[in-house]
Amino acid sequence: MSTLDLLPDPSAVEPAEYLHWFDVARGVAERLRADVVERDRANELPRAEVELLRGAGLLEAGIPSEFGGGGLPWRVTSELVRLIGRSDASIAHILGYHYVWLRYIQTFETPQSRRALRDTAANRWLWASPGSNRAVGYPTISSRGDGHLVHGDSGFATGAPVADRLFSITIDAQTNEMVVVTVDPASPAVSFTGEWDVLGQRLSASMSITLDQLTITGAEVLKRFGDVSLGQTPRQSVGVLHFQLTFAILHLAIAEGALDEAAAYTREHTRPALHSTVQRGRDEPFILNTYGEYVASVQAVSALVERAVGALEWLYALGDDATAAQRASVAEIIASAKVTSTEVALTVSSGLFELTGARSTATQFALDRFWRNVRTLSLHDPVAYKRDELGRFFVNGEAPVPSGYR
Amino acid sequence: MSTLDLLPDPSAVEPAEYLHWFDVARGVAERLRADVVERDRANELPRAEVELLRGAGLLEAGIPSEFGGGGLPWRVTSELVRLIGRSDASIAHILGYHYVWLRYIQTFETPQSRRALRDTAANRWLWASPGSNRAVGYPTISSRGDGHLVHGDSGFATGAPVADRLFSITIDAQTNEMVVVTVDPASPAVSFTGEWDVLGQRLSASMSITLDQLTITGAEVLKRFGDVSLGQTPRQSVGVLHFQLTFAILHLAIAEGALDEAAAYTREHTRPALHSTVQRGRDEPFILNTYGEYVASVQAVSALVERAVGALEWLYALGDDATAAQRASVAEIIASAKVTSTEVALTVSSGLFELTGARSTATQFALDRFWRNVRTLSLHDPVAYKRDELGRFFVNGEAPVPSGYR
Amino acid sequence: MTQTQTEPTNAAATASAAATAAATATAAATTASAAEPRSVGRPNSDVVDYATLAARFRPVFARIADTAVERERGRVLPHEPVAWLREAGFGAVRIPVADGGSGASASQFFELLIELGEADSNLPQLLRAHFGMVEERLNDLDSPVRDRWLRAVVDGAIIGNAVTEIGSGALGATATTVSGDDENGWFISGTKHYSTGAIFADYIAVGVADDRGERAFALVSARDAGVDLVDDWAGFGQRMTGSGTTVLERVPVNPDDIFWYADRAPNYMIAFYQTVLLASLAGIGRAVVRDGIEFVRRRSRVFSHGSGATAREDPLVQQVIGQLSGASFAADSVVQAAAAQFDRANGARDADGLADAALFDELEITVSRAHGTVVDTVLAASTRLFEVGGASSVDAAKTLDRHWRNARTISVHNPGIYKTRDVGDHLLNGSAPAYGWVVGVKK
Amino acid sequence: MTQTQTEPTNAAATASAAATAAATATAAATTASAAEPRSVGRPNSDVVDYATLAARFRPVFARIADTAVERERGRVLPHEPVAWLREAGFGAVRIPVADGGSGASASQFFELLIELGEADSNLPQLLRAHFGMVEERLNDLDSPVRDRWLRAVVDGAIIGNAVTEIGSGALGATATTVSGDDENGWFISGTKHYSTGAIFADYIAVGVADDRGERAFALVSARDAGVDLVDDWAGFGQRMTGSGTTVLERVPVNPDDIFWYADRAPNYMIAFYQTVLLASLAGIGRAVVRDGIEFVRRRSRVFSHGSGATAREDPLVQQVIGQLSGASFAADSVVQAAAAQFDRANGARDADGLADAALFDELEITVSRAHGTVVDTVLAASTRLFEVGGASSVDAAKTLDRHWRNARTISVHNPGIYKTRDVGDHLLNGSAPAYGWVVGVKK
Repeated sequence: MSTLDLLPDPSAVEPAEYLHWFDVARGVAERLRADVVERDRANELPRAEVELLRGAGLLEAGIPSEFGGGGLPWRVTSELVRLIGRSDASIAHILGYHYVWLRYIQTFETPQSRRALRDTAANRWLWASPGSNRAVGYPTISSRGDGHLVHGDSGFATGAPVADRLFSITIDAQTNEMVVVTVDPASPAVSFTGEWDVLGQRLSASMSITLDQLTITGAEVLKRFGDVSLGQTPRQSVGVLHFQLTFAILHLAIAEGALDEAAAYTREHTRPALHSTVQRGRDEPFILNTYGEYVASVQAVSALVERAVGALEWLYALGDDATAAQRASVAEIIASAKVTSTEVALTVSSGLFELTGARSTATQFALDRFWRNVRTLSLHDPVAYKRDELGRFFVNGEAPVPSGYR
Repeated sequence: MSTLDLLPDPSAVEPAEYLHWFDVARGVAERLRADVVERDRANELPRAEVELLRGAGLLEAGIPSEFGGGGLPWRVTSELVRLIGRSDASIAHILGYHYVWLRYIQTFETPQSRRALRDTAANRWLWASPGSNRAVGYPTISSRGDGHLVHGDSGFATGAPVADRLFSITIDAQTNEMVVVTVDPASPAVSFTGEWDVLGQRLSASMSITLDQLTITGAEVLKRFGDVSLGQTPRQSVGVLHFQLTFAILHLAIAEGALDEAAAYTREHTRPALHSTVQRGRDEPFILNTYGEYVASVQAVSALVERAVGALEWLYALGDDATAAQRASVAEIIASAKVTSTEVALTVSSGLFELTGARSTATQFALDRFWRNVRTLSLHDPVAYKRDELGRFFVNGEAPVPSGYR
Repeated sequence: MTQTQTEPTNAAATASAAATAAATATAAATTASAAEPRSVGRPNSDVVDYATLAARFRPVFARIADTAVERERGRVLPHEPVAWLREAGFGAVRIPVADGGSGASASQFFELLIELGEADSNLPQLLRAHFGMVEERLNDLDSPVRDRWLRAVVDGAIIGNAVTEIGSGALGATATTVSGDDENGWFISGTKHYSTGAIFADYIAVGVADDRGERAFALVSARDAGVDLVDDWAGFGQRMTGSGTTVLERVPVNPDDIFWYADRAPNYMIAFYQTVLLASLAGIGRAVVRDGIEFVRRRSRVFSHGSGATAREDPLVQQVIGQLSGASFAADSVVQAAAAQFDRANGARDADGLADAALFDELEITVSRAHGTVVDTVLAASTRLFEVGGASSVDAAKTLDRHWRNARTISVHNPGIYKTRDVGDHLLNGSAPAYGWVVGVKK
Repeated sequence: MTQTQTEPTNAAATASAAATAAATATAAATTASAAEPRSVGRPNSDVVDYATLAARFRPVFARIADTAVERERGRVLPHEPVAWLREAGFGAVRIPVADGGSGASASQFFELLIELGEADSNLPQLLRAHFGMVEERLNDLDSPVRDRWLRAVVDGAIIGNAVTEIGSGALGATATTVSGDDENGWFISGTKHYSTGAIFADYIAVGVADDRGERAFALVSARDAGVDLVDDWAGFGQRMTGSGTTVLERVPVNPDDIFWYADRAPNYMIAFYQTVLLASLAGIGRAVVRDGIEFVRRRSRVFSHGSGATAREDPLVQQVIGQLSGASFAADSVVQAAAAQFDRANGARDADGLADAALFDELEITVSRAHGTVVDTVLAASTRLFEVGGASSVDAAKTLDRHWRNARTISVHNPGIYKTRDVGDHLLNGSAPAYGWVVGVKK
């Protein structure tokens, strides 16, 4: 990732094709940045924003060429998420989840999953799904005539109200198998509830999904895994690691966006104090020192995220050969990325005001959005439990048991 | 570097030849660890330790095969320094500097520098040198008959009293050129002064060197650079970046060593408090949480150091093609590594006692040595000025002017 | 406060009228009162015990706390809370009992301010100029002007400020002018921004300069037709401090009410203004603990990884609450320690109320030493608050983020980075403190 | 202290002899003094002003500070400083004036302890058991035993401890036994580790259990032939606290001097012992500022990148000093705020010296709230100290690292991680504090 860093690594070279996509993402980010403050305040569903992603070709960019997509590896699509996340972490969140699902179902290798990829590329669909479901359990699936009946609360889902298709994890009532299905959100059996009026990530369109006696066809059953009570295989449970890492990427993007905006503000507006020895705020040693500290911390997180992305790609590539120990090793690198990215993003997004000054708290600059976004995002699952998981692995060699959060 | 991490990255694979050298370094580290506490207390010159390095073949490991060395790239020798630094940061410091000089003079491409490499490989010499010289200036060099006369204080040098050969930067009294020469420390014109009794890095044998009318031959002049008042080229000033990065590697190694030792202590000795809900200290959630936090932070530093090592190798490879802008970009990645490694190593080495408990403060465990070492090492040049440099680069685009410290 | 009002919503208007009458009274009135016993030229010391003082104001603080979230949601300006405080005599809390106030010592006053800040951190900040102007008058030598203003405050007057100018040239210059002559009167014209509290006030302390560039604070009536108060403050925090724009157009001013910087004796006012902000932050620290506890107690859902049966039994949740509590304790302790120094400085004055300037230097340094801890602990706590539990803490309706937004806004009011350096310079080189963080210049 | 000694090196022995005589005196002596006025069964409140108290002890503190580096370099046990303190009556500083002490309130005592800790942090810790035992006696109801011990301390007796055992089975069990009968006498046998202060003491407070497992503290003479004190403490910090091994072999004990846990009324002793450590840490915080300033002032060499002409003019160096100073202010303020609670708790006792246990719970929680800030700020400052300047700060001869080593050693004495949780549990669930951090068990 290091070509995109706040301190770009000149030794890292990307193919021209990828550079093209980075420019596309930058263009989208620039447009999103132009009115992010107003949109944040308005708290509407991000329909126009999704059209922007669609129009730019970003929705199919990560689908392999054989299915008609852009063929970008996930390492590269994660950079697109990062670039957009610097300007609008909500929209990046929606896009990041979309990429996770499209990458995850590539591991299914079923006719249905292949068709889903093809259809998505052809129709430029946006996908969404509840990532996990601790509170309400999963909906059940059971046979009904030629097809299946899905019923139950599907939990909280980012982007679902603006998605074209939903993935849903269900549990077979008879066999206790985990079954991944697709759902058309336009179906009358699908309803969204909850009011998403929160302090950050306000444009991420997160609502709860209820599936009320939804009938689906066999073509909509993407993958049937084993009995959930027997635990998940590494291949089956790779998706959750991908979600976890997406959080780290978003935290990183927020920290980078905060520093970019802060530095722009400092350069343009920040004045030295009455008794400073310099003429411009941007020359103030105390301000520069803290920028140095923040930039260094963000670089470290970026390098760790880069490592985690590579490790996850490798785990994906192993497929069925992946061992539980290998999964655990990758999981803990990702956990480290999540822990450090949370800390650094919170520190930077709160501390930046020391570098910009009192007037930067005016709502017109909306510099508080970075803190609001990372504070909201980082509560997805408690970072204290991530640290616990990491401590147990390091001190006692305990591998995390795959679940909705690890 | 990630195969050697506290959380090894399973996706990183190293050739068998490198794995062999890692084992060699681990063996040396293990032997150094066995009596590091006693040696630290005794504060003698590390002659036996240097013999251990020599005997293991570590002194010539980084010299290209064409000159009779082990042919390891610097990326790999930096890992050897790291492995040894976890057990004994003083000896790793001496070895790290040795590798820096041997790498740096490979860029000289003079008959003299080639011969120095060959002689070093053949004789398994240890090299040392004052890294920089802010207080006393550089010794002067002037022609005298067939050879040259070198005179002056050469400043503070780690490892010099136990080295076989010294590098010295001198200034030509006539031309103001920077001239790198080699010095035989056994010469009566060379004297060491100063008593190295400090709170950390006690075995790094750091003393001041004075060259009193030393006569050297033309064969001992390794390289003649341009007039120093005209500034340094990127190629000429790459060495200082290498020194800076070596500090980051040593800080990282100390942090890793501290966590390794702390975890071993926790597993073996730490008891839960009177009113804890668990039976063993190693199961205490609060202890595990802090381990998780520390391990995550160290991972981030490790990933950043890895990136910096790669960037520096790239800059070395550019040689004369390197631009000032490229050097600056690499310099700031290294500065980030230095800043974050300082912070994390200080935090971990001081905080570990919360994880081990009151009795771990007994001198027999010497767990304070990590803090003492990193506290000493990190004062080489003030981290506040590194942050300043980084802030200026990020906010204002100011590239650091090459000097003894950046 | 001698008036009693049963209708809080009318209290403000009535009290204001009384205050205006008092403040515009001529020297005759103040001369008449000269025989009364009162403290002379020095801020009073401790005359009442804290429990008694607090008991008087806590019911008001409780009402303010109960309505704080409602105001935050609708951005309702706290005219009512200001009226409640006025009615309870809080504006005169620092004025000696003999002069009609509550006689709180400086440290008692700041402790009350922490309590008020816990209830709603907008309030102590919007009253900052008020308490500053009262303190300045308490620091005055005995004079008719001093008496007149203290009486006005005892009668319910509230003072706001209008100091900051934007883009008006060099640092430290003032474009708002006072001009005129004794015959035709003196008038003030200019535009001010961030006029904290002015919108709630009966009087406004305006930073002015005369045609020679001599600077002063002038107290003018907020009701004058030439005063236009605009509620255009749009910061993300401390949203209800009414820190909007004030346009003054030939606003008349009593020349006695122009307080020239050049006439000022050494004083601790800069430190005082800063400590008001630190007390507001400490109040936020307490509110964070309060809201954290309440949030956990109400939570039924436990995160699946949690080690306790309920959230309140989860050791990691308990740890977060303990950390918040420790942070609040630190902020409280540091503010209290700084506040106690005001009492000590006042106790060291001579009979005329004068004191060695070194004492004020020391106080200024003390408050700068306090700054970093209060800011760091309260900000960190207001961020960590959310780690007590689930994602529902981010519901906009709960406005739990207001603590961070408010703390962040208060804490950048003055640049902490310079304060730390200033302390170091003083300790290393004996340099006098920089002052000038807030308003005015050092004499 | 009524004795005056001109030979400090002999003072210890002489005072000890006097103290031993006093403490072994029979009930006759204590009865004789019953008619004298004295505080009854309660720790005294503030009877002297702090400046007067401090003036008395500061010359001794200064001597201790002047010789601290020398002791650190040679690991010289501070027998002389203990003698100086004894001679100045510091051991009796908390004892009411009427009983022959200095009458310091608890908060004054802790403030003095911060000053002593600034001079040499070994001293407050090595006297911790002493002051604890004195405080316990002050907390006793009026009794001949109480009187006898207070007199002994006034006469110069110093008390150390012998509490911790190693590897002796279950947590909370005690292998050191007290046994015997009234006819043949009672004796104590066992081995203790980390016996802080014992090597300097006239008496040792030994943690014991009888054959039914009932636990107690017993005060025995340190001079008894059955007591073997070994100076084998080898920690990297607080190296001169004499926290070595104590072997007791049939050491006789007066049964009146066995203080059974079961007989204890609710008290604040756990908090008291903890606050002694926090005060020691705050003292280190001050020493760090002092040494940082001195180091910078003496530096001539400026780092090449530095922005000032001399180190003391370098803004980044000034910033570090300012940060150290802010940290020290925070530690001081937090300790002072906690210490003030002891005074409040004592003030709330009834005429018999008894108080509601809830008051002590509150105090215990307060001290736990204080813990994290004091530890974090002082530790961070003792690490940052070195950033004031060049590499010469790491010279072993300067022993600037002792501040970190000492702070680190003191601060792990009790596990901070549990304290934070305990505060959270208390606030969320109203749970009683865990107590038991230090010694003893909660009744």
